[in-house]
Amino acid sequence: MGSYIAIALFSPLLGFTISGLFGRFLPKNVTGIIASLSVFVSFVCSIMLFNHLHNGGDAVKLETFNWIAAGNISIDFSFLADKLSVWMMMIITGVGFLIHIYSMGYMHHDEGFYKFFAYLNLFIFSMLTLVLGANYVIMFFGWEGVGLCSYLLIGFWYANKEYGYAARKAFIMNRIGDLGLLLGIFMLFNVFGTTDYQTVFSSAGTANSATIELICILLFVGAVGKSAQIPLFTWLPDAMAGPTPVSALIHAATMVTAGIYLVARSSVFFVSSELASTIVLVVGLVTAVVAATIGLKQNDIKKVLAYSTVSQLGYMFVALGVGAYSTALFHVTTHAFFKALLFLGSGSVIHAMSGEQDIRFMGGLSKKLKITHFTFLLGTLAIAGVPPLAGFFSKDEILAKAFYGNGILVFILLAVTSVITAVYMFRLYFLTFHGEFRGTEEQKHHLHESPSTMTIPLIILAILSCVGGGLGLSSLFSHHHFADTFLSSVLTNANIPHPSHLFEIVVLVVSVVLLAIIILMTRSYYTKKQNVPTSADEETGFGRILSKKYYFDEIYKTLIQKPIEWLSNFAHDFIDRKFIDGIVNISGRGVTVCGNYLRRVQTGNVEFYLLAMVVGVIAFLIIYQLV
Amino acid sequence: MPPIDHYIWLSSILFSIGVIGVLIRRNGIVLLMCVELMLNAVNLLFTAFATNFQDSAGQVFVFFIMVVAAAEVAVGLAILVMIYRNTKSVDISLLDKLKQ
Amino acid sequence: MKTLVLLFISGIFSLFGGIFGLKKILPLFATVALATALGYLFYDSNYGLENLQNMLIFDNYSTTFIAIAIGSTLLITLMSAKGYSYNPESIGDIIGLMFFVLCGVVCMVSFNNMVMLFLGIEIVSIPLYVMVGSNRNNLRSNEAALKYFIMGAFATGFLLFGMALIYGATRSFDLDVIRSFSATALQTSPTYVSIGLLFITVAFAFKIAAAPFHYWSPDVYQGSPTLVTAFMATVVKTAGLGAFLKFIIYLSPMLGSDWYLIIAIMSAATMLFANIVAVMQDDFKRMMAYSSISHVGYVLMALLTVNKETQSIVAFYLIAYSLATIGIFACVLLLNPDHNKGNGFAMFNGLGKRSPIIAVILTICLLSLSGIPPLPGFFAKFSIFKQAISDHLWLVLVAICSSAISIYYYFRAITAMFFNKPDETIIAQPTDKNIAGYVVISITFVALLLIGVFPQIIGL
Amino acid sequence: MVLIIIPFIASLLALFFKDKLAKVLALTASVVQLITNFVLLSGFDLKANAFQYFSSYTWFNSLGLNFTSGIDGIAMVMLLLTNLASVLIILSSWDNNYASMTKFLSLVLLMQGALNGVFLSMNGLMFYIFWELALLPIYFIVGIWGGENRIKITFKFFIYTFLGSLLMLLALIFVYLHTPGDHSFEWDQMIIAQMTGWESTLVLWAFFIAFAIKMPIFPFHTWQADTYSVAPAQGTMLLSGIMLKMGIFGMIRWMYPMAKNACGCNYNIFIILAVIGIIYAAIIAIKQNDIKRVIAWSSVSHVGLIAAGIMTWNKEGLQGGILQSFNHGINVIGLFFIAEIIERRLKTRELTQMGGLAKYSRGFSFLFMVIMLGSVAVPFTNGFTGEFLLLNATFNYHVILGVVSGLTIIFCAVYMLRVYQLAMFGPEKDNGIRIGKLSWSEFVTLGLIVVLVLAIGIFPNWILNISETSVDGLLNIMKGGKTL
Repeated sequence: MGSYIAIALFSPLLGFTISGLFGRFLPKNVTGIIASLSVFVSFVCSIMLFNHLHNGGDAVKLETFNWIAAGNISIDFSFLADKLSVWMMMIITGVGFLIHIYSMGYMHHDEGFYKFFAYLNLFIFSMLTLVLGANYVIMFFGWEGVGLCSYLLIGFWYANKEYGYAARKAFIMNRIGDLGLLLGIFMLFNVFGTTDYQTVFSSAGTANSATIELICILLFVGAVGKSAQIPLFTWLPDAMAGPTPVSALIHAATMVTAGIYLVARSSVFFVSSELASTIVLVVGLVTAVVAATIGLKQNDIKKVLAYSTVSQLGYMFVALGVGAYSTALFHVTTHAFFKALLFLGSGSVIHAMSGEQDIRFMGGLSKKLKITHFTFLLGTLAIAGVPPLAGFFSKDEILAKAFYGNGILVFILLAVTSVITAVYMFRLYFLTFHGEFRGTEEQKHHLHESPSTMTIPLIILAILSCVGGGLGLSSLFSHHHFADTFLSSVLTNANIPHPSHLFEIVVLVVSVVLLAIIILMTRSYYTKKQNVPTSADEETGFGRILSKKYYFDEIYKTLIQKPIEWLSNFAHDFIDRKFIDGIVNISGRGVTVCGNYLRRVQTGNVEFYLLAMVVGVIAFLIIYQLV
Repeated sequence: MPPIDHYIWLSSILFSIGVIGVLIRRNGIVLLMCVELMLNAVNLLFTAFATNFQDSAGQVFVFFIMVVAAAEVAVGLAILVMIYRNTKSVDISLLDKLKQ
Repeated sequence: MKTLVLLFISGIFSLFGGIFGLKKILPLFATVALATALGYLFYDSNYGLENLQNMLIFDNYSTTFIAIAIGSTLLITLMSAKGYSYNPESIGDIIGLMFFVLCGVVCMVSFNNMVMLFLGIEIVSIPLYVMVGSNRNNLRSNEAALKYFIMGAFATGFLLFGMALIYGATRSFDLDVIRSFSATALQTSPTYVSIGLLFITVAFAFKIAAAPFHYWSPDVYQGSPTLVTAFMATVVKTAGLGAFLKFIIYLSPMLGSDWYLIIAIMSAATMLFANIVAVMQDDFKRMMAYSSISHVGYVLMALLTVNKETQSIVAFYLIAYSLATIGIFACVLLLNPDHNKGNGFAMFNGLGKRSPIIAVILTICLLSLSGIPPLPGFFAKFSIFKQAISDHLWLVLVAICSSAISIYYYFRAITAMFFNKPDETIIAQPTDKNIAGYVVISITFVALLLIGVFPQIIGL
Repeated sequence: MVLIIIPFIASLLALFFKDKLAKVLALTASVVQLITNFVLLSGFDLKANAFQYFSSYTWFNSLGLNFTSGIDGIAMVMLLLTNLASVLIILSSWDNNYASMTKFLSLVLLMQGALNGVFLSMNGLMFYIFWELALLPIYFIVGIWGGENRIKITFKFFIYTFLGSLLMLLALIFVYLHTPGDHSFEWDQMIIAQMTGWESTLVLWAFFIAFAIKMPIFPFHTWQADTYSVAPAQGTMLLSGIMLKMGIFGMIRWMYPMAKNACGCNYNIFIILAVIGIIYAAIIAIKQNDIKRVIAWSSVSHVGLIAAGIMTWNKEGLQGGILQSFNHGINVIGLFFIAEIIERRLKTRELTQMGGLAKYSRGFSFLFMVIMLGSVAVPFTNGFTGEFLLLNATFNYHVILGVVSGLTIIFCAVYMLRVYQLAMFGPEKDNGIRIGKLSWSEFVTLGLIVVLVLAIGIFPNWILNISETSVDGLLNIMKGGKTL
């Protein structure tokens, strides 16, 4: 079984090396196919592992070699495929594979084609190490690896200055999180002497609770960075600078869920630590609301999706916060499906619009882009939570858990958020696909459906986002909650009572009704009345604040970036040059100055010399007598 | 003979006079004379001690000193002459070219 | 003894040689004579010590210092072929005087009797007055001579007064007797002893140019012909220090802690003053004067603790110092043979390009003086620090600071040689005809490196 | 022994050749040197807690100066670095045509020899001698081949460091005077010197200042940025890549055992200084526009971390420190060489003058990327393993210090990415100057460095194992246990 892990890890790495080194000599299709195949291979492996575990096999461990050994620190380069890891593997490789296929079409005209695929493969490799690592350090290695890949891919079109900055921003914000994670790992070393999952978790009880709290918080800081939660979420929307498949794969389906994975992985600790869980809950909740509201006022198709991603991640963290870890992962899965679908859909739209991303210049695309339109619609419905699509079940479950686990307030806020979600998603949908076309003539003339390499993944994902809910049918429909039962062995869920049927029904009905209303309203507003959102600057009142994203970037700029830059200049020009170096130089110059004065003593006048001699003699006589 | 201390005081005074002379006079020749005064003070001291100890070595030393002093003066005068030839003066305070 | 006689005779000979037009061969003769003297010296030393009625004692100690002095003179005469160009007709006299000075040196470092010390000092001094002034028509040379003379005579006065007082306290000039009497002398007539010692010390301090009695030396070094400067900076200093050390060794029972304190103060003052002032000098020869003063300061540190090693430490220091100094002056002489050009640092500009050999050798000498390992200068300094650190830590700290300062001016020359562009105004082009000069500098070069890598070879 | 002699001879020989030949000679010499080093390594017993290849010859008896040389694990790592780096440096100078290249190369070789001497010497005085000897060549290299107003800067650099080493000399003599029996400068005698806590505190400070100036640790760093930026590329590499390690090595081998009776509280001060230095330098690096200056400051920051980690004096810290000094040597040489390559093409080091270089130089941008990541300490590059251990050590020493020094991984990312972005990304400057293809020497040099970066990133134990036993031994000495 261990060999499957090895293959799963190795094949993307191989793909990376091939397309990285020889990519420029191979024809594009070959590169693409090699890359996709390599991912497919690891997908197959993960299926194998999945079967193995599903049939009651126990976790597979792969020991390779001792990576770092110094004193008490000894880190093995080993991997562990338990149910959680494999669950993530499935998503990563599965969605990853589809997106590879898609990219073959999407990136076809780009001269960095092979580089793109090399990076993608590298990403898959790192992501797999992240989820498969058998201890926190290996996970950290994957963690940084994916961060790097996202940096590379966001800055893929480096010729554009803005994109470069976006990439840097992403990397640095992640780094801030990473510091927290790293410190957490040090704490673990400090407490348990190792970071190997099995040992650490088995001895989790031994450590005192305060330490555990601290560890959890530190780990969560890492999660916040990676999963774009408040306050470190601003990088994700900017990350949309990258090619759309990247946004789909990294910034929607997989990488950003690493934070969820981390917390879920450490569920043993989090369950036992009140404070940390509360923090997780609050952060998640706030993020969900804030991001959703911002999403209302965005005009860039990808930005809207980005903010919705942030808000959905917030959802997941809420779930984690209340201790429903398997629920969170369930939502991760469904979200991976429909969000990937939506992004790819938007990608195909952008493809058709030849690079245009602003929905104010779109509209009425449903006629030209049939498949895209249909799949996108499905995605929208799914995320809006229309039963029986995937989104409904996962969201509904989170709501339920929140309600029973944490009370009414959280529940209400989440409900509101999901309403908002529906609003901005349909706004997006209608503005894009219905009404009159608002783009330029030659754009209109150029409109076309994307090639099959792009549409097929769309279709598959659409299907998945329809049936994905099956992984976790709520107790209303079936007594077998697959995700829960599968994962419960590795996740220690807080025991939250199952929602009553009444509650289920109420939620179901209410949500259907609400959605219906929302759809009609948005449709009438944007399609019938042909309202077109204005640009951020023309907005007024609260709308302006929203469209300016609550001025987060500006605040950070003034509160953090500017001061540091000022400090840097100050430290260099004043403290260093003037003060420290000044002291050094003065002590140097002092000598020359003294020399200059003492030199005068040597008047060249012999009388003075004689006098000096006599004075010297007398002085010595005095010393001689006194001492 | 009177106690040795008197001689010591005397010669010390002479010596000091010589020193002061060297310090305050500028004329090269006078300077030489002052130096001679110092040396003679020493001579006096030596002889005094010698007679006091009934020891000849001291007196012998005096002769050495005289000889050396003579030689010194010879050289000194020569140098002064040389300088006079170049500067038409024996005022030592004029000689301060060497300095920085 | 034989050495002394030989030196004296050859002195006479070269005086007459100067008169009877043998000027051509004189430098050669001098070289040979010195070499022979050196040979004799070592030859004699095999027969153990030689005692002349307790006036002079030629023992291992004196042999060492005489050897250093004669060796330095040998090198100087070698390089001096061009050195007399400032007044060629009196070459005989100068060489003769040089020999007489050497006689004085011999007396100074092997004296066992105050008389011999006095005579030795005078025999050294009087010819030197003449040599300094030997560049007759150069006013600077005259001035130097006069200054040196007046102050020298002045110092002699103090020396004699001191001797008189010591004599008064101990009734003898013989060092052994004085030593044996010291105990009684100290309680019968302490004042004589203390003041006498002090005056003698002052005289020595004057000879070796230690602060505050050093004022003459920068002027004199700058004013007198390069050749003479080199001679004074090496031979005379060696003699002075040798004599002083011997004096201290003999009279150590008389020397109280306060006396040592004075020496310590002197050495600190010397090091600091000399180094700091040297930083601001623009005339290279003058800078060298200060540097030599500062080195005296280091040696004084060694004199503070007299034990069986002190002699060899001082000797080693003097060797290292003399070699480097002679090398430097030789280079200066090569660059600026007839003293018409100024000796500013500018004369080194771009030397690294113009004549790399001189540049490299000069650099090595300077490095050795500044005490950069593994050159002899370092070992010399180091051994002194090592000896002094245990009971004069503060002094060692001063020494360390001042040697850090000394880097400043030594490297100023090096910088000029390698980093500066040669400027056309003062282009001191080395005269390549002067083979002897090159021989000398290469000898110093090799010697420095050898001693640096195998310090054992000089058997100290 | 051989390690010292080869380069000296070679440096002499090199003087007698024309430029091209001299290059070949120098390169072969350094390669031979490296091979010798590997031979020694192969014969090196990793498990033996002792100084191997031990040899001792009298040099200057009356001073207690013996030519005593021996290699333990720590020294072995440093030697490897030195000789590896020398090969890289000489290789990197292949395309430079300085005036009188032969002198230049011979100085580099001389330097290499001296550095080997420093790491080999087991005699305090010998250590000092080679320490000073290593200073001279770099003085001339910087002074002769340096950039504008080099004279002032070199002067300052030299006097500053010289003062430091004089202090060290003082400390050495002081320890010497407290060695048992008739005194000796031999290392194994000096570490058992009997000193009161107060005395050894003095010694400690003297050593610390000397080494702090060399490394340099805040606030003794002011000579560094100027010197680095004015020095010729190879000079900078020598300074930052190897010379700085003399300080680290000195701390481990000399300062720590000599002053073992000193109060540990001093180390708190040192570590705090080091940590201040980390952040201080990093913050300054953020706004620098001269690419060499950025690297210089980053090097201050990294060294601060190394020093802090080492001075926690626990095994992780020491191991990490040693490993990281090796890595830092490799990385910083790589970075400076990259700066040099860019300067060769663009004739400027101003980041503002660059941009879009990535477009026409894929290979270069890849190599640059990897090396940069190495210094940003991304996992699987050598930087990570070292910094991981160091930060961990610092964190365990004191939480706050750990957190503060942890900030370096953020700042480092900030300024390194800034450099990379400004240089490589963005629209192409219209001056039409491009990196184009690398010459073979450039390519080989960078290639080697990249290989090392990745290899050590994956198998750090290769280095760690070499030094492990000796580190144990050292810590054992400090516990007052028996000496080696």
